[in-house]
Amino acid sequence: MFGYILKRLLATIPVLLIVAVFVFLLLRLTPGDPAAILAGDAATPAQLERIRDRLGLNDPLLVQFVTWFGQMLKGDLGTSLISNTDVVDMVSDRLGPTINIALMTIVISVLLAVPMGVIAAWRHRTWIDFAVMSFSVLGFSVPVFVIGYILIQIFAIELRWVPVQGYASPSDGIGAFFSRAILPSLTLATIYVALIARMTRASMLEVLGEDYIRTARAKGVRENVVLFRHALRNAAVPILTIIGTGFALLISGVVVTESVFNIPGIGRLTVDAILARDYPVIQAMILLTAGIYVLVNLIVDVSYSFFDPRIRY
Amino acid sequence: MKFKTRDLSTAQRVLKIRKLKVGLTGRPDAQPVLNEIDLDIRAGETHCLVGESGSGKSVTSLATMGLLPKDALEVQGGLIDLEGFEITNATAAQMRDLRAQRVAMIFQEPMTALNPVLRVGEQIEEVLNMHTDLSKSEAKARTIDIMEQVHLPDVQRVYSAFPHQLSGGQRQRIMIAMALVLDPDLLIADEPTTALDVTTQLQILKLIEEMQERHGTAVLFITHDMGVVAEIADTVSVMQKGEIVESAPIRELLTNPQKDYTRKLLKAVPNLAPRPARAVSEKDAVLNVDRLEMTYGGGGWFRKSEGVRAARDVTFDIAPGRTLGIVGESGSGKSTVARCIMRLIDPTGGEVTVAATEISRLSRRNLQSHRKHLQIVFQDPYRSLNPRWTVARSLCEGPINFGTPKSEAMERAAELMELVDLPKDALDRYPHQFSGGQRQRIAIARAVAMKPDLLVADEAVSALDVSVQAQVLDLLDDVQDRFGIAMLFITHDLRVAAQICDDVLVMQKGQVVEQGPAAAVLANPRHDYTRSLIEAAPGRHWDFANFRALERAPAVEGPIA
Amino acid sequence: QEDETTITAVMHSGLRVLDPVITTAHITRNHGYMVYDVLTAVNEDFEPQPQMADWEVSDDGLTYTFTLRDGLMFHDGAPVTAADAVASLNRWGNRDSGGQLIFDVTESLEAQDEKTLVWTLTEPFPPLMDVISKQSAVPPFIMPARVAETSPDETITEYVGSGPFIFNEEEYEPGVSVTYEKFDDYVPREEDPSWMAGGKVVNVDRVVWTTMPDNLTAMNALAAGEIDYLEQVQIDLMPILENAPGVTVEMRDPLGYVTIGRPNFLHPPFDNKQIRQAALAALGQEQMLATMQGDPEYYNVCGAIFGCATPLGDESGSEIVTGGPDPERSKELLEEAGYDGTPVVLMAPTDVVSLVNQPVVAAQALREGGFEVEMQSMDWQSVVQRRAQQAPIGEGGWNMFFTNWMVPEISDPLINVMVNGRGDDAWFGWPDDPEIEEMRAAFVAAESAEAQKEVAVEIQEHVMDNVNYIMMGEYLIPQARRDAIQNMIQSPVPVFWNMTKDAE
Amino acid sequence: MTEMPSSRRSAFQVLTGVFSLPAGARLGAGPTIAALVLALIVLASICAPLYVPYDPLAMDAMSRLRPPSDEFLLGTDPYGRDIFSRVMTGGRVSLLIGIGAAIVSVAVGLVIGLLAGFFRAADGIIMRIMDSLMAIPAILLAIALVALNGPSLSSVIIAITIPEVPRVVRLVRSVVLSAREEPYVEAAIALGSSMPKILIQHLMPNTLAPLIVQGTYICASAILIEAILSFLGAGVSTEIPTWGNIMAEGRSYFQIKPGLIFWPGLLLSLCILCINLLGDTARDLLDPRMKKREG
Ligand SMILES: Nc1ncnc2c1ncn2[C@@H]1O[C@H](COP(=O)(O)OP(=O)(O)OP(=O)(O)O)[C@@H](O)[C@H]1O
Ligand SMILES: Nc1ncnc2c1ncn2[C@@H]1O[C@H](COP(=O)(O)OP(=O)(O)OP(=O)(O)O)[C@@H](O)[C@H]1O
Ligand SMILES: [Mg+2]
Ligand SMILES: [Mg+2]
Ligand code: NI
Repeated sequence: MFGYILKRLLATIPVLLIVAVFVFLLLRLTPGDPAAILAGDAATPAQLERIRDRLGLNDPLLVQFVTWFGQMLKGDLGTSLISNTDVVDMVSDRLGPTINIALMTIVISVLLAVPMGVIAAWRHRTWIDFAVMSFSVLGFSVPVFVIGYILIQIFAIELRWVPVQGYASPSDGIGAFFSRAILPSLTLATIYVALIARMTRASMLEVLGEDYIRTARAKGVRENVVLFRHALRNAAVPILTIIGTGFALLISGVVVTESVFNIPGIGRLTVDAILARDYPVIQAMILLTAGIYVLVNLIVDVSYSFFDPRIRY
Repeated sequence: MKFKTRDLSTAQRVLKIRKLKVGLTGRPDAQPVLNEIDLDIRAGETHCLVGESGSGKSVTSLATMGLLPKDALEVQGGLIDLEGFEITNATAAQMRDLRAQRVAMIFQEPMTALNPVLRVGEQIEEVLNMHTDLSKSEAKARTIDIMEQVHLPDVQRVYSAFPHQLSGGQRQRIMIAMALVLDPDLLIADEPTTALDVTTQLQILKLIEEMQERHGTAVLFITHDMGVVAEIADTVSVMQKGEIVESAPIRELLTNPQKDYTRKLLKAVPNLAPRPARAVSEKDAVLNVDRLEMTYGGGGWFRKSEGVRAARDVTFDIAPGRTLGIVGESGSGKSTVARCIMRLIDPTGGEVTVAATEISRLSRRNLQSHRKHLQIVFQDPYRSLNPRWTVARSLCEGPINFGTPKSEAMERAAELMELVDLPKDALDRYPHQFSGGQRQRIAIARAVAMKPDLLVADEAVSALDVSVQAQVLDLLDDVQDRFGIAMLFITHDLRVAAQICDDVLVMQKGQVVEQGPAAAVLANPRHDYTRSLIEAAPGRHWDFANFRALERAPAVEGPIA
Repeated sequence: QEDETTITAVMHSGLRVLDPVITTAHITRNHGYMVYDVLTAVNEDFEPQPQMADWEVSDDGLTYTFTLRDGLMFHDGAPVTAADAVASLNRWGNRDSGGQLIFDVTESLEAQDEKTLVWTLTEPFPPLMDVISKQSAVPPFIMPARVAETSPDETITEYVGSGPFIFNEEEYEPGVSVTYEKFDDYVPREEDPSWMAGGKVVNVDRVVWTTMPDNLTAMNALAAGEIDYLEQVQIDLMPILENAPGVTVEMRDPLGYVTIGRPNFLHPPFDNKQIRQAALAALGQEQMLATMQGDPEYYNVCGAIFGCATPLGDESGSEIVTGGPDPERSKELLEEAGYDGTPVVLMAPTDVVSLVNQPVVAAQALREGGFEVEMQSMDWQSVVQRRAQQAPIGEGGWNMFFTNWMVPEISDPLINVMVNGRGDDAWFGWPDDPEIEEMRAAFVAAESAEAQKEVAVEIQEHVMDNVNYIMMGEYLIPQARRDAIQNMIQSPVPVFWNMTKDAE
Repeated sequence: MTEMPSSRRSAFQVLTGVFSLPAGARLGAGPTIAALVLALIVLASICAPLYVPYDPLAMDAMSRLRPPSDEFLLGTDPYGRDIFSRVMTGGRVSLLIGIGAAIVSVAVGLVIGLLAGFFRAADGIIMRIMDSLMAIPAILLAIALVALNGPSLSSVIIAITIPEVPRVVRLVRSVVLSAREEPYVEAAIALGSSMPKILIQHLMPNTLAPLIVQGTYICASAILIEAILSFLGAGVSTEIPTWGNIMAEGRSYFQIKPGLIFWPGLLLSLCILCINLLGDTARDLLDPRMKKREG
């Protein structure tokens, strides 16, 4: 197990390395000039040139890469070209909201989606099944921002149950946190719920056809025990997998949701950084999200063995 | 051969099935799956249900358990009376109460019938939790007790093991423990030993018998192995196409079957007396295997693993027109040898010479032209044909690879269809439109289309039921006669080996323990392992095809180990 | 703590750069006015007024003497000295285009004592006070000397000013939110506030600026009372606020903004004056402004390149664009010029809300006027980079882009970068226009307001004829606030002094 | 992440079933209706220029944000353009993006996946690269790529395609890895079929059914990603109406003019629903084993 985790962690190194090189090159090939953003509309070309020099943007690409990479190995991700703040500080400030919302989303999604999928599979080919799956398709076919607006309209504007926007960290009070995090989480959850519910259903359908389910029934086990104790645990691996890979989807959704609900998270940070060509921030962000993605999937893989004792690493 | 001859007519009747009709859900007009069957089982009785595949044996058992798949099958008439309780119109809750307490079931596949993610102890205990008020510790004690009763070793450890950590036989013991923990009146066993090798099968059969005696349980035992039937049954019902065609005490049925179908079924059972060997060929051997070695795995990233030595020092040869059988229990390395010879895997040592060419070390490309000399037929008829290809395309693939023009290949394919006794129009159909036996014929035709010198048949008939098995064996025999092909026949069924092989090679744990003419090996096994294999074969003293005991019983007489 | 008043304001953009000298970004300038103070500032009549300092000009117009008023103090408690002001002006002069002109004629700039600062010129520079009092582009904010010594090409890293608010570095999140606290030791002037001049009396304890990337969310947040103030209201969305109780929508800034199109003088087709004139004819202000703003109350058809309500504003020669669009005239002009169908590459930013509409409308209007148009969408950063490319079209060049200015930023020929005609040294588009350079020189030399105005009208006519840029009209952006917020000052720069907040 | 544990592999196979509708919905008229609706939308989009009353780009500052009327069937947008004309025309590009992205990613992923699945030597490197691509969040990659190439149709398609490719590769590879253990593949080896032949004739068809499902999913998500890209200002040029950028442009008008989001959204949802439904049906038709089950 430990060896496996070690091996997997080692395997992330080339992955992140490729990501790093890829992102670095991609960014430098992208048109845009952080110096111009910094200086504003009325700067003259000579002024821009001087600023670029100061920022080290005129160095040869290889030099820039080596410098950045060397610093990164020392844990220094540089400073933002635009706001001149330390990237590590900047990112760590913004990580909290995103992670909290993402976690809440995952919890909500799993709590909603898994029972939905289980019931749909259990009532296979009935209207319940049809309703659950139609909802899933709908969850897939409405853009995130539309869902966000609709939720705001209903729960924040009409019913006034929760604030329209903003973020409060759990340390500001659980109530404040929940009232602000619930709508963004629900928004994000729609796609995720759709994804997980469908996967749960598919996986459960397969498992419910297995012999051991018949065995359980032959033992006179109650139906809910059959579903949740016997079937669900066996269906867990594909569900976990989709939770892991779906995480990428979540990251896309986060970018939009953070805009709609005005949450100071890393999604907006990244988009802002890309639009401003704030290279150190973009590089840090993409490495971070890639790292998180890899880590989440590692956790998912390791958790397989918790659900399925046959899987041993 | 000793049959059970107990008189059970005074015992209490546990199960009474009358005019039971089961059909496809919502389609009462369609051909019923079970057509008005009657069945009686009394306490302490072992009733065997035999019949070809698809005849409705499992459906009968599921109907009795109230476990018919609702969206596919439904009871359309008749009654199932379990000690006075009418099952066909019981509610779900009533049915749940009944199960495990009054009627329990063991399934065929011990691999899949246990939940892989729960500890086996828990799975047994669950039954107690569901149906009794025992406290946690009482339940555990009871579980340990029943596990000991089924002779599981090291019960404390096994209690908290997961199914995959147990052997097939151990798993089946767990299943039996689970079924019997509440002392049900009726135990249904649906082919509980089919997936096990002979030695384990014997142990399980004895265990069921022991438990039955201890608890006075009635047993409905489903199987298609007449040997098993002969060994354990008090009474037998023969099923065909959803009907019970004949029902009789065991001796009566085996010595004096009344119905044609029963006779046909019995005639198809090969017996353990070896066939007369074919004339020894004068020609040079087609296949020479010399000190073949195969070790799986080994290596690894962080620590070197030992690897599985699946074949060690295997040496034999086969002459044209002769059949060599490899027998041995599961995991003994039979398939490994076959796959090495076919170069589907690369042997780690030794030599394989086919048609005078040493192929064990040829590169894949150089190997290509030698492929036509050797062909293989696999066990699983459902997976050995590409489901997306028409039969014609599958049959032509090989010849076209070796330059035969398409039209010629098609003609040849048509001839082959005749050879394997399938209609010509079958060429345009897809595999799923055929039964297992038919598919196996197609697979044989495909191999024969290459005009190979050597045909490897890896458990080619193991998945088929007796009557179909007999037909396919006949076909192989026929093909071999006609083309003079050498055959390597792998099986774990000694009856089959006896029927088709000239020579037999017995493998155990990757090693050849005994090797020689079939008559010699099967009649006079010298190695203990061979002997135990033969002795474990159920019903080995009975000559089913001739409705009498074997005149010359194979192997030494003596108590069954 | 209970009684602390906090104002939560949603600004037009996130604050990312904290150095108001290195950048011309409006949000950073606004930040500058919170944290820093200026020596002098214009009032609503564009007249320079004393702020930190009084000044005297020698009769020959060559020596300016500034005297700092009493009680000025930096947030770290140190007094503001003339040396600080000198260092700050030097750094500013390096960055600001107007400042550069002054430094071109500066003999010396020295601190005579703690409070007195003397600026000596080599030749008279009549608009000097206008330039250092200007409220936009880069105003000369006064920082401690140690901060002002930072290279003008590098951003400062210490944010100590002497303005009415203290910047709270702890709570600053670049691009998201910034918090200011009342500077208790700030001594406001006695006069009433007027634009950036007069007494800056702070009546609240904290001001928090945030950004909301989504307009609709900001509107809803204001309507729900979650924020106090919204700097810019999207006109089309005003109905949402109109129905909301407790919200007032009003004009903050009577001058507003202009939107302009800039042709590239280096490459066909706009290297041809007649074709530029054709473009002028093809475009119509009314159409453009109506699309951008919707409600005529919030835009002004205005042909004055220095803005209609400014002292130098004049609309001579602008009928062609204020009246348009006139596709027929455009086609005629194209015909005369022998336009060969060279497509106009129009850069269209997709991510800056206030600049999205213009290229779309312009593309359609130019097409109707007989042009071939190739509209290329890109993010604003790509526009920013590409507009600096002098290369031909095929190699990454361009023909036209649009941008917006605040009216004070274009209100005279020294500030307005688009009337610079120095070829490669000019602003993007690079017109080589010696005539306009002469006029600008004449403007600097003009001694009286009348003389200046005369030159300005000349420039106006020249620009309309030569089409240095295309004035597309003025527009206004309303602000919205909770009714609890009162006594806000009318100003092009949103300021947070003087305002009060009632309990709601 | 080198070797998928076998149960992980099966997860991928189950994945292919994820996007299936309940079998009940598959039966009967479902697919026919779906096909009809989709055909109608596609046809209406392709033929849009023939029947829409206005040029979708023609703007009129004087008739902005009009409510639906006889003159403007669904009203006008903030530029005074006819929403009906724009929505109908917008379908062309949206569908093109969806179908384009699906075809390109499936084609590229198929080739790479087959190679990775069959040539163990290349597998490690290929999968490492794929892992990397998968680890970069799709939407960020898309924004960067669009910024790089400008928001043209092709760059949007490429941007959407790149992150999808690794998913397709994984899917194909897992199918190939399990299919190559099938006895019929071994039989083909025994029959002397060459590797490329086995790859293309035996293994590739196995990937078809899951790929169709995956393809329809990509198609749907591409249309949505385009909408999100437009929302972030990195979508297709504003001059080319698509459902995505119509919705994105209309997003702040959500409370004032819901039609700007509702109509394109409705067509989009309908399309995605139909595409999913048809994908499932196609898969069932393609898989002879399914026929067996249904008798
Ligand atoms: N779920 C089902 N749906 C439809 N038909 C079924 C179903 N299960 C079984 N049948 C049909 O019922 C008949 C009897 O099947 P059953 O499984 O009882 O055969 P069996 O005698 O147990 O065969 P085997 O020896 O292969 O296990 C077969 O023709 C089969 O096609
Ligand atoms: N690919 C493989 N990798 C590692 N070990 C293997 C592999 N295939 C088989 N083995 C091991 O090699 C041994 C021999 O297996 P083989 O399949 O040859 O047995 P067999 O005699 O054919 O058994 P069966 O009767 O069950 O088919 C077993 O212990 C098995 O676990
Ligand atoms: Mg059966
Ligand atoms: Mg085998
Ligand atoms: Ni991997």
